[in-house]
Amino acid sequence: MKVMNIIEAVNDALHLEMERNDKVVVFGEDVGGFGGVFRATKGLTDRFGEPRCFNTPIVEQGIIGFAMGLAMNGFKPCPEIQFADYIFPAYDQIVNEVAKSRFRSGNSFTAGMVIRTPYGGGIHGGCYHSQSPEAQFLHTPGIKVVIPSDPYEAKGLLLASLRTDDPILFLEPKRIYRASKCEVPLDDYEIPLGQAQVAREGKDLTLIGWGAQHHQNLEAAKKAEAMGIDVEVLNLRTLNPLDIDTIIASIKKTGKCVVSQEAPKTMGFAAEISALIMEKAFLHLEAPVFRCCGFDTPFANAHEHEYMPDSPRVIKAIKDTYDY
Amino acid sequence: MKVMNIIEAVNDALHLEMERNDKVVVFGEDVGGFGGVFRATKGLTDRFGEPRCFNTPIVEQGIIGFAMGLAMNGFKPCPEIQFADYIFPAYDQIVNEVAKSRFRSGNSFTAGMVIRTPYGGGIHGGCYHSQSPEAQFLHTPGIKVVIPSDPYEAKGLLLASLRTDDPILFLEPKRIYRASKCEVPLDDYEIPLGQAQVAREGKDLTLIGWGAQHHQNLEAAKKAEAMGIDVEVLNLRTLNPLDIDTIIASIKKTGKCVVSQEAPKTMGFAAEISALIMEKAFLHLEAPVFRCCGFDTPFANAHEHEYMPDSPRVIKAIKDTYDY
Amino acid sequence: MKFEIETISYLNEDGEIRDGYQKTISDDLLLQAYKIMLQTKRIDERMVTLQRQSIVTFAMPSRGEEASTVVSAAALKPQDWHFYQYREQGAIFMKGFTIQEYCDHMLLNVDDTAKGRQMSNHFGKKELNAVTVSSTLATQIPQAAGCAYAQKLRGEDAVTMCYFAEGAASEGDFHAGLNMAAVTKAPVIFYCRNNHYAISTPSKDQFAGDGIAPRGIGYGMKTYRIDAMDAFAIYDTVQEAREYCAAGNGPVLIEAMAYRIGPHSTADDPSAYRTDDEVAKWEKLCPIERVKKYLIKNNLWSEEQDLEFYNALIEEIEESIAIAKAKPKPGIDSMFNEVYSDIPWNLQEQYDFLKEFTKEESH
Amino acid sequence: MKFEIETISYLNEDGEIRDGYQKTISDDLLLQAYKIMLQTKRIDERMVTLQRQSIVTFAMPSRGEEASTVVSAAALKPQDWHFYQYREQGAIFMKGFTIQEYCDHMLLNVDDTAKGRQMSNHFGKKELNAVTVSSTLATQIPQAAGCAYAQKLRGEDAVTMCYFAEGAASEGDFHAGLNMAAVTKAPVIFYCRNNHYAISTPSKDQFAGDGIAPRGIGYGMKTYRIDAMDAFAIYDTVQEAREYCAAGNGPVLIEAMAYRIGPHSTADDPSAYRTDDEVAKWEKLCPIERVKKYLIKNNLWSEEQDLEFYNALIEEIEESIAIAKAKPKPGIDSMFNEVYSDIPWNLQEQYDFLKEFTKEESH
Ligand SMILES: Cc1ncc(C[n+]2csc(CCOP(=O)(O)OP(=O)(O)O)c2C)c(N)n1
Ligand SMILES: Cc1ncc(C[n+]2csc(CCOP(=O)(O)OP(=O)(O)O)c2C)c(N)n1
Ligand SMILES: [Mg+2]
Ligand SMILES: [Mg+2]
Repeated sequence: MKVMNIIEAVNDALHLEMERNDKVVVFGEDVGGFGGVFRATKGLTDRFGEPRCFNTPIVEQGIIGFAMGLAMNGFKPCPEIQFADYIFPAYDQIVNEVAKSRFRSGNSFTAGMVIRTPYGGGIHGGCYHSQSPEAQFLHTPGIKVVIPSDPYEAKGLLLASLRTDDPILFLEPKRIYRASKCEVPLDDYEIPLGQAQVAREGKDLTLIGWGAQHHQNLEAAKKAEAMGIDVEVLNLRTLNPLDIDTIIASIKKTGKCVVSQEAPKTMGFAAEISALIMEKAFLHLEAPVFRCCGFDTPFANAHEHEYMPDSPRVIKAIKDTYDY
Repeated sequence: MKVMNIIEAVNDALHLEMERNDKVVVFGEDVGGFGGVFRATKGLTDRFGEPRCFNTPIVEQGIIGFAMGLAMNGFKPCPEIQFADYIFPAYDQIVNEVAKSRFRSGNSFTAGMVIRTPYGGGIHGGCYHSQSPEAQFLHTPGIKVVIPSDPYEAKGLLLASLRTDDPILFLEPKRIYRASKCEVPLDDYEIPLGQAQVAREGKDLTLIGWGAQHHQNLEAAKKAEAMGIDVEVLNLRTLNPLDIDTIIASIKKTGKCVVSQEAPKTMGFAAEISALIMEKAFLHLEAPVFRCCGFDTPFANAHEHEYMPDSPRVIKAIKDTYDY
Repeated sequence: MKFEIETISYLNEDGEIRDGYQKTISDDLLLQAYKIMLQTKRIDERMVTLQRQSIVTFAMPSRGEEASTVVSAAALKPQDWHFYQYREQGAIFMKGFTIQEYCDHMLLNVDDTAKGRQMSNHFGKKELNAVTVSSTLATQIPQAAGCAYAQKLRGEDAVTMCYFAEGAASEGDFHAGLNMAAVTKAPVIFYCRNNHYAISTPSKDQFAGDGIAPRGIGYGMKTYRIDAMDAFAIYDTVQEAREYCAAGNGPVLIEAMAYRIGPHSTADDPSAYRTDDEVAKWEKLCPIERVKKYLIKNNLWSEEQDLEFYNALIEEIEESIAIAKAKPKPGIDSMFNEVYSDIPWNLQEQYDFLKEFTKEESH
Repeated sequence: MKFEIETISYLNEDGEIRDGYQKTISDDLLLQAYKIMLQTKRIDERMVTLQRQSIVTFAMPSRGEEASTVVSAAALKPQDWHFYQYREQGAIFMKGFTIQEYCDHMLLNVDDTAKGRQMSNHFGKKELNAVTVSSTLATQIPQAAGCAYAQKLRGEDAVTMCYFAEGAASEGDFHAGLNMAAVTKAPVIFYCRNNHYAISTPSKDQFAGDGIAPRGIGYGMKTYRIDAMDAFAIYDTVQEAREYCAAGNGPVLIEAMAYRIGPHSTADDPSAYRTDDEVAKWEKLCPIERVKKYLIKNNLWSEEQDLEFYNALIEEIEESIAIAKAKPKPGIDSMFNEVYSDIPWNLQEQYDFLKEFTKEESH
C-alpha cells in the first residue's frame, strides 16, 4: 500500500501492465520522454523504450486510427488524448471504426484499446479544457466507457480495462488528478468493469454519479444527513456496461433519485439513467428522478464556479426531491 | 401547389432561397453540376453559377470548416454531407467550432449555416449508410436540429432554417426521399422552428416521433384505433429547440406515452424526452414512458428489416403501455 | 521550387515493352495474375447484372483497374497485410479469397466473412491478413500505419499494403496516416489508385496540384508514380517498394494512374457527368489486353488456352453464385453478438425481445 | 524527385542587410512595427508575472516570434482578415487591438471582447476582422479558406491571413484547409510559424520531411520559406503573397522559421525537455534587436528615444492592467445568452434557477 494521487495510480498501472504484457503500447501528444502534460506516462519511455512509449504528431484522428491498426494486428494500444475536448477530431475513427470493427468484420478484426483522456471542468479551462464528453460516446454500440473517481479505482479499473478485449474510453477526472489521494496497493489488482460501487448506504434517496462529481455527491450526502435525509450514494465507475441491477435495487429501496453529472443536462447520461429507472422501477418511484447537471451552455471560463453542479446544488436537488 | 417528393421540395426551397438571398452558397461532395448523389442540388450550378454551388474535395471536416469561414464573413452556407454516417469526420468542427462560435467570441463571430444530410436506415445501407445520428448532436449547446418528415415540411422547415441565424443540422429522411409525396405550395412559406405538429389527436396515449419514423407511428396509430386505443401522434419537426409545451400538454391529457426512434435505444433522444416528461408531468403519468427504438447494435445490413422499429413494433409498444 | 515526378511505364497497349526493359515478374506469376484479372473483370460484370436482378443489392466494378489491384497484390507476400478502400476485389482475389467466398459475401449469406452485417463489396478475411472494407473513406490509412508499426515492433519480414483512391486522399485521415507512418518509419506502402473520378467529381475539383505523388515528398517519403494500366510497371515498383519498406527505411507512396471505366457503383449513372468518348479512349488502354498480347507474343499463352480458361471460369463463377444463392441469411443472433467481446444485459434483453416478437408476429 | 526550398533572409543579427537588398517597408511602418514588437515582448513578460500572482490564469508568451507575428501583420491591409492560433498577440496589436483591450481580455473582465467565456490569450475583435482564437488546434485553417472564399465571392481587395504553427500542421484540418483553398483559389495566406516545438514535442517527432513548406507544392500552391527572425524577409514575402492572392491567383503558403524561446505557456516547464544552451543560441538571433540595430545604424532611431519610448510603454501597460483589474467580471446572464440567436426555454429555466439559487445561497 502506498498513498498515491490519480496521476501516480495511472502511472503505476501503466508500468505494471507494460511489464506484464509486452503488447501494450502507449503514445500520444507529448506522451514520450516528457511523460505527457499531466505526466501520467512519466518514466515509461525510459523503462520500456521509445518503440513502446512515444510522442505522436498532433493529430487525434491519426492517433486513434494508428491505435486501431496496432490492435487489429495483435497489440494492445493505450493512446492518450491530451484533453477530452480534443477527442472530437478522432470521433469518426472512434464511433465509426473502432467501435464497429469487431461487429462489421464478423469478429475478424477487433480493436481492443484503452483511450485515456483527462476530462471535466474546474481548472480554469474555458470552453476547451473543461468538457465532459461521456454522453457523446454512449449512444455508440461497441465502445465501453469507464470513469474512475479516485486513485484506487484509477489503477484497478485501468488494469481491468487493459485486459478487456473491447475498445474502452477511459475518462480521467483531471480536476482531482492530484487532489484525490488514497492508499493504493502496489500489487496487481482489478476492479471489474460493469459494477457500480455503493459508496454510502442510505434509505431515503439514491444519489448517482461518477468521476469527480462523485465527490460532490458524497459531500452533499454528508450534509443531507444533518438535515435528516439518509442518502444512498452510487458511484458508477463504468457507464457502459451500466450496472443496472445495483441502480434498480437501490431505487426499489429508496423510491427517490437524483442523478448528478457535470456535463450539460440535455442528452447527458443522466437522461438515460432517468429513463431506465422509469422503465424498470416506475411503481417504486415516489418522486421524479431529478437531474442535477451542468447547464446547457458551453463552459464559460469566468463562471466555471457557477456552472458546476457542486455540492450545494446537489443538496438542493436532494431536498427538493425528498420533499416532492 | 404541386405534388412533390422530398428531394424535389428540398431542391425547390434551395432554388427559391438562392434567388432571394445571394448570400446563400451550396456545396459538398458531388453537389455541383451533377446535383448530388440524391440530386437534391440539381440545377443550382446551372442557375446560379459555380461560385455559388460547387463540388468540394472529399473532406467533411474541411467542408464544415469552410462553411464556418463563409458564415463568419457574412454568407449563409448550406453545405451537404453526402450521408449522415459521414458527418463524423466533421464532428469536431461542428461541436467544438460551429456550435460554440457565437458564444465563445462574445457574439462577434457567428456561424449560421444549414448542414443538410440524408439519414436513416432501410435502403440496404449496412453500417455506414443507415445511421440516425441526431442524438450525437443534441448534447452540444449551440446547434439546432431539424428533421422534416414529408415534402411540405422539408420545404417549409428548410426555408425557415436558412433564415435563422444559428447553425442548424437539417436531417433528411432518405428512405422516404422519393416515397413521401404531397402537395407543396410553389410560393414562399416557412414552418417555424421549435413547434411540433399534432399530427393526430387522441386521448389514450401520446406517441412521439420524427422524420421517417413518424410514418410508422401514424400507421401504428391507425391500427391501434381498430384495437380501441385512441392515440395522439406528435411529429416533433425540431428536436432542438424542443416543443416541450406541446408534449407536456399531450401527456397531461393522455397520461401515457411511447417515444419511437430509429436510432439505438441507449442515449437516443427518446431518453431525453422520457426524462423531461417525468420531470414535468410525473403526477400525470399512468405508465412509464416507453421507448420503442432501434437496437443497441451497429446497423446490420442483412437484418435491417428486423432492426427497424416499424409499425408492428410500435403497435406492440402502444398495447403494452396502454395495458400497463 | 519545381520538380517533376515521372510516370513509370514499360508495357504499352500493343503488349510491347520499352526498349531495354528487363521483365522481373516470373512467367508463372504473370500468367496467374492475368487469370485473376480476367476473373475480376468477369465477376464484376456478373455482379452488376445480379444487382439489376435484385440478387445482390450493391456492387462496385473495377473495370480499368484490374492490373492496378491484381498485379500490385502479386508483388507482395502472403504474410503482408492489405487494407482496402473497396474497389480492390482484384487484390483480395490475388491474395487467395476464393470465388465462392466472394459470392457468399456479395449475397450476404450465412457464410459471408462479414456475416451479412455490411453492404456487399465490403470483403475481407482474417486468415489472409486482408482487412475487411469499411465504407468510411480514408479511415484505413492511419490504421494501416498502425498495423505496419506492429509489424515493425515484431521485427517481421512483413509490410502493410494500404489501398485508397485519389478522392479519399482529400480526407484528413490521409494526412494523418502518411505523416504518422513517416515519423514512425512504419513499413507501409500507400498505394493511391488515381482513377480520375470520385463518383461524379473529376480530379480538377479534388486537388489543384500535380496529383497525389508530390504530397509524398512533403512527408519526406519515397514516392513513385506509375502507369497502372501497365502490369510490369506496377509489379516492379511495388516489389521495389516492398523491399525498401521491409528493410526498415519507412513508408512509400505510389500513385497508380488509371481510370474508372465503369460506373462508381451500381447506384451510379456516369453518363450524367462524362462523355462516352472519354471512356472509350481509356477502354483502348485496357490493362488486361496488354498482358494478353504480351503473353501471346511471347508464346506463354494462346487464344485457344484463353478461350478454354475463360469458359471454365464462367462455369465456376455461375456455380459459385448458385451455391451462394442457396445458402440462408445469417440468424438474428448475429445482430447482437460480437458487438462486444461479451453480451451486456441491454443487448440480451433486446435479443430476447426480438426472438419473442418475431415468434408472435409470425403467428 | 528532389527540390530545395530556399530560406529567404535579408537582415542579419547585427542589423546588416544582405548585399544588394533594397528595403521595401517604409521607415515609418518599420518604426511602428518595432514599437509593437517591444510592446508585445513587454506585455508577454508582464502576463507571465501576473499569472504567477494569480491575477491572470493563463498566458502564452511569444518571445522569439515578435517579428514573425507583428511584421507579417504590418504587410497586410485593414480590410484583411486574420485567423490566429494563439501565439499571435503581436499580429492583433499591429492590427489595432489596444493594450487596454488586451488586458481586459487577459483578466477576463466585463469588457473582454470574449465576455470572459474563454481562457485568457484567446483574443479577437470583430471590428478589426480579427477572428477570436479557439483552443482547438488547426480548426481555423479550413475556416480561413472559407472566409477567403467569401472575399473572392464579393470581389473585394481583401485577403485572409491564417496563422498556425508547425505542430498544428499535423492535424487533418491543415490538409483540409490547404487543399480546399487551392481548389477554390481562395485568397488566403497560410502562415506557418515553425518554431521547432509543439509543447515538449520537437519537430523530428512531428514530421519526417523538410518542414512544412514542401507540402504547399503538393497542393499546387505558391510557397515560400522565410527567416522569421528577419523583419525584412517577413515583410517583403507577405506583401508579395498578398498581392499574388488579391490578384486572384489563389492561396499561398509561407513557412516562417523561428523558435519558441519562452515556455509553451505559463503551465509549461521547458527545462524538462530542452537545454538552456539551445535556447541561448536562439536568444542571440533576437528579431527585435536586429531591427533596433538597423534603425539606429540608419539614424532612424536612437538609444535615448528607445529608452523614452520604453518607459512610456511600461507606464501605459501598468495603467491598463490596473484599470482591467478594477473592472468586475461579466454577470451570470453572459452564461446563458448568445448560445443561440435566441434564448430557448431550457436555458431560460436554467438561468432563472441560477439567479434564484445564487440569491438563496448568499443568504
Ligand atoms: C467519409 C466518407 N465520405 C463520403 C463517402 C461517400 N463516397 C463513397 S465513395 C466516394 C468517392 C470516392 O472516390 P475515390 O476515392 O476517388 O475512389 P474511387 O471510387 O474512384 O475508386 C464518396 C464520396 C464515404 N464513403 N466516406
Ligand atoms: C485539437 C487539439 N489537440 C491538442 C491540443 C493541445 N495543444 C495545445 S498547444 C499544443 C502544441 C501546439 O504546437 P504548435 O502548433 O507548434 O504551436 P506553438 O505552441 O509552437 O506556437 C497542443 C498539443 C489542442 N489545443 N487542440
Ligand atoms: Mg477515384
Ligand atoms: Mg511549434
